[in-house]
Amino acid sequence: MSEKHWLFVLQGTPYFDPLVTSGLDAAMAAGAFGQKVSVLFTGAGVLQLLDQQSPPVDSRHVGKTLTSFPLYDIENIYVDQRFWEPFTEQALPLEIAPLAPEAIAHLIASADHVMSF
Amino acid sequence: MSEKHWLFVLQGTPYFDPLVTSGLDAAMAAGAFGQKVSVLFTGAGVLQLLDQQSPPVDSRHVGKTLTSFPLYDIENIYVDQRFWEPFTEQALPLEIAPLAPEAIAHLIASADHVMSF
Amino acid sequence: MALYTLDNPDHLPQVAPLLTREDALLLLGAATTLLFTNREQLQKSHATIKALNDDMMVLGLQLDQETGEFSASYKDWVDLALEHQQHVHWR
Amino acid sequence: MALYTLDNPDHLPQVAPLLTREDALLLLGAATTLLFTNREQLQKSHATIKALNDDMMVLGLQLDQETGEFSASYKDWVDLALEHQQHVHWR
Amino acid sequence: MKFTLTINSDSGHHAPARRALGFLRAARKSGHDVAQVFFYGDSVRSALESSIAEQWRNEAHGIELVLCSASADRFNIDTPPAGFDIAGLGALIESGCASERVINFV
Amino acid sequence: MKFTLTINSDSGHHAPARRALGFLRAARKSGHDVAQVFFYGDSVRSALESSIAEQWRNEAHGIELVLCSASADRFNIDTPPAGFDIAGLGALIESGCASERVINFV
Repeated sequence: MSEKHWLFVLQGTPYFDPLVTSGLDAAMAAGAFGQKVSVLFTGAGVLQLLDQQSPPVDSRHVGKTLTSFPLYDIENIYVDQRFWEPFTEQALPLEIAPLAPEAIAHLIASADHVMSF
Repeated sequence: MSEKHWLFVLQGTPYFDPLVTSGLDAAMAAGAFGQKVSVLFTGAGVLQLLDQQSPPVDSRHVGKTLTSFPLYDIENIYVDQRFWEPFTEQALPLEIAPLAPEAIAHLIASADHVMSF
Repeated sequence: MALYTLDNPDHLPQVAPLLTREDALLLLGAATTLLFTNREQLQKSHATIKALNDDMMVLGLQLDQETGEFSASYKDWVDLALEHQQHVHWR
Repeated sequence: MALYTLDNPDHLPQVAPLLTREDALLLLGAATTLLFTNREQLQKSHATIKALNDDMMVLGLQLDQETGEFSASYKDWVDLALEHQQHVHWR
Repeated sequence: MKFTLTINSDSGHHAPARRALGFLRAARKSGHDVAQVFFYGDSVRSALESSIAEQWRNEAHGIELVLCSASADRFNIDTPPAGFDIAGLGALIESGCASERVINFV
Repeated sequence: MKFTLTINSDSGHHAPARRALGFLRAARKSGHDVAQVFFYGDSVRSALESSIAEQWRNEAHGIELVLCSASADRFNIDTPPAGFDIAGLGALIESGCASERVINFV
């Protein structure tokens, strides 16, 4: 398989939106198959980056899944600073780069394929 | 069965939101069971009041369902004027009373039970 | 008179103009983030404003001294429902 | 460079600041109502703005002379996809 | 006070059903009467998932758990799970008429 | 040009699948190649509804119609409908790597 740059744009509220786990699984699969992977959290998706989540019974822990991203060679983790600002103090222990809109436009332009969840 | 005043608050985009037909069915059932029924369209729900809808295959025609409301003795049909204003010229042939926020608050206060879809 | 619940934070501007002094607004799910993004607006409201603590815990939203007053348990929700004749869910 | 699609009209303010002159925005579903509620803002955008005609017909939204220029068929969508390397769906 | 609860949808991870359960438990703990829980639309499907049906059954004592018949038809449900009934919207209207409060979980 | 299409959800009345079909037909009419349609998440369930599966089969000639295996598991789908395959996310990544464009229908 050749290598492309895949950007995952994750927009869903964790534990209240079924697309959240789909997006995380797809990003991890791309990493596992040797692709270059970037992940951008935006809109309500920034909530996925909160520490101290308490998943309901039967739900996968989104925060713990994210802290395993480095194991899948996913190391470019970005957050849309417009939505992240009120929550910065409650962040997961993970290296997260906040981006302004112009930087987001550049990130998108740098990808081969974008996957939206 | 005793008679109560039921207000249905319909907020969904027709043909793109599964709650739309649930809301219409519930309102018609309340009418059929002799209840006093009022219906308020608000938010994206005002789109249910557009004439000239073209339902996708297998979808019930929302506009035609609404024009049958008088058969179920549903005669109080209101629309939130904040959302309706851009679409007034494209309305179904149905008597629809536009309400300002204060009038909506009064309508809600006049109901025994409110059902939200 | 009415208890409103709100799920979608984008729809606060839809519901806010309907609220009177006697109404209550209970924030659910993603709308509980409004305590962090729109706190001043909520604090100025004449209506009773609460946020379902259970949903905030699921999301990992930590209350501080200023947001603590907004926290509502399921028992509080039941009490709000007793005090208000109508329940309107705003999606 | 990128083709954006947008479904939720409330999220236009999220996506608008990302659009450059070379980008395109295709409105889908409920977001096609933006042609009626936010026409001026859309007309001022430097990006290409279109709305999926098929979704507008489903809803019963009638185009007039001013909105007609925005209308896009599925073939237009394919052409937009050819002209733009990335496709970003904004929910 | 007498309540009727309706679960109108099944948005992600069963949030409406989860909240309805939380409300039901708190209401009964405070000595109130929940006459009926009416499952409508997509929520009918989630009521069939065994872990959820089990939670409802544990609380069901003295409460009608009703799956909407039109919704059940749509999902090809002929036989309701133990503890649940299938009935039309009339059952909801009737319960609402006998209740001081109707609370929607959407 | 070569496309991979993904259907990531099944929001009301199958809108994502409906748009994907419209896009697919227009792309092929313009002489483009759609290598794969990948059904992911809830969209896997809608692909099983006979009227929808039928529409896809009518267009399927020369295209892989793939149901995501993890999603199929979740809905207890062992055997795919005629014309469809079940495969993992790797099949999507592989098709994307061989395509100039990946379009998401969400």
